[in-house]
Amino acid sequence: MDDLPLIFAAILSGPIDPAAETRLLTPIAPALGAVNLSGRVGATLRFEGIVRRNEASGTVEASGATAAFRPLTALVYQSYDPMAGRQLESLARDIAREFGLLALVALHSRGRVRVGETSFVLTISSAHRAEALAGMTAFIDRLKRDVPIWKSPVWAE
Amino acid sequence: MDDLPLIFAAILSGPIDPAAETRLLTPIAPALGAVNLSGRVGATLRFEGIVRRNEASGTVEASGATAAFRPLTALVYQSYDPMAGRQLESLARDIAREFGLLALVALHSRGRVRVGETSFVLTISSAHRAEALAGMTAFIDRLKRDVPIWKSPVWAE
Amino acid sequence: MHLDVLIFGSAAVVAKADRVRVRLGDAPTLADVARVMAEQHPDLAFALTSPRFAVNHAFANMDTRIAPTDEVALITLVGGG
Amino acid sequence: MHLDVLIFGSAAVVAKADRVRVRLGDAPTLADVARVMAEQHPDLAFALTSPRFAVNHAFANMDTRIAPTDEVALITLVGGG
Repeated sequence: MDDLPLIFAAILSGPIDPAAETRLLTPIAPALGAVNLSGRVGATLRFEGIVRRNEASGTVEASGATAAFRPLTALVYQSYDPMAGRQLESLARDIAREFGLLALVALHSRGRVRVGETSFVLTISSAHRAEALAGMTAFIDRLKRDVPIWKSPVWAE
Repeated sequence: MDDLPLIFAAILSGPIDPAAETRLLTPIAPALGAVNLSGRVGATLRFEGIVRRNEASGTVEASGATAAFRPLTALVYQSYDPMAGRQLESLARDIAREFGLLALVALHSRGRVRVGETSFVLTISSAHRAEALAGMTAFIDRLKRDVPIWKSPVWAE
Repeated sequence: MHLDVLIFGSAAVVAKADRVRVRLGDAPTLADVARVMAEQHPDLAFALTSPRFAVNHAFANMDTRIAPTDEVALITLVGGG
Repeated sequence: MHLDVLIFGSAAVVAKADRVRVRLGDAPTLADVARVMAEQHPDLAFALTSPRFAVNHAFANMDTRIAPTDEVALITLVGGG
């Protein structure tokens, strides 16, 4: 095993469910398994972002104003492709290098994701928990700043 | 669904693998699924602590001195039962209340856990990522202070 | 020259479109694009006070010069995650 | 009275045992237990300078009074996770 961190980043259509994730990650599953069994990994961390019924921050009405709390049924994510995928991968490499991570996998949805479904998954493997937690926080902060993905609400009737 | 957070904490013999986890969590799986599909959860976070080959911090030699870096094949966790389980559950309740979490599940091994195997799993569900990350950090800090579990190394030949 | 600038998020909602056309002088910089775009599309001025642009799918500085064949996108506040 | 104090971790490694017997006066507090234990088992003094005890499986203050039937454990530095 070499010393490069294992990186994978992708934007996929629809929610991130186990079937979609398996399909996407099958090609890297052996490499990821090798990292996690190498004896070097002491911590794995997995974050899932899920659409909430009262999700409202960052969404916009036709007026341009931020929506008040109002139940929704789904969010629609618009991804500026291929820039969004490139930014996601570049962010993954930057964070893995800065925090000394051993593996980082980032998946983000485009299109419609209903309440209770997952739109974002980030998994990190590292020697200790500290760098996994710090890297995860930094990744999500920069994702929300630098990856060209926008969401719009689908309101409940 | 009521407003009490869903809490589960247990200490089990041997490594935490998917089969052991499924067996332990089957009774609460419907309730956990209900929380995660309630529309209130925006973030789930899962931490796994894995035994590293160069794990050495916190282990002790017969001299009482901390071991230098020296490869090991396993850690043996000694749990002071039933205090350890009670402390783990009490910690889970405290953290869930302090950080406003919706669900928290904590599992810890007792006995032998080999390099590459998992000795600790913590999963948190919350409305936003901030409280999940803060609650996770606080939980692990207090686990390492207040839950009577000790580890000893099994050195490689 | 004419340039179609891609817009997203709140800018697209306000303009009810996924791009707007801007009439520019020759060899404009991104700073020129932002200034002229705010003049010609005043409803988008809110998104152009401190804008970020991507040129050909990469973030670009405001002094970047634009050719008519470049793909230019206004990257308003994003909301992934 | 006599009390068997459970020990773990580095204390158990040093003592090569999972408990040590302490001879105490009547109705001792945990502070008494710690002081007498360090006198009678000087190899464990390192773990008794700022000790934490559990009584009947719960952390207890040093002024807690101990009965012969209580289960007392010296909770040295733990290492879970």
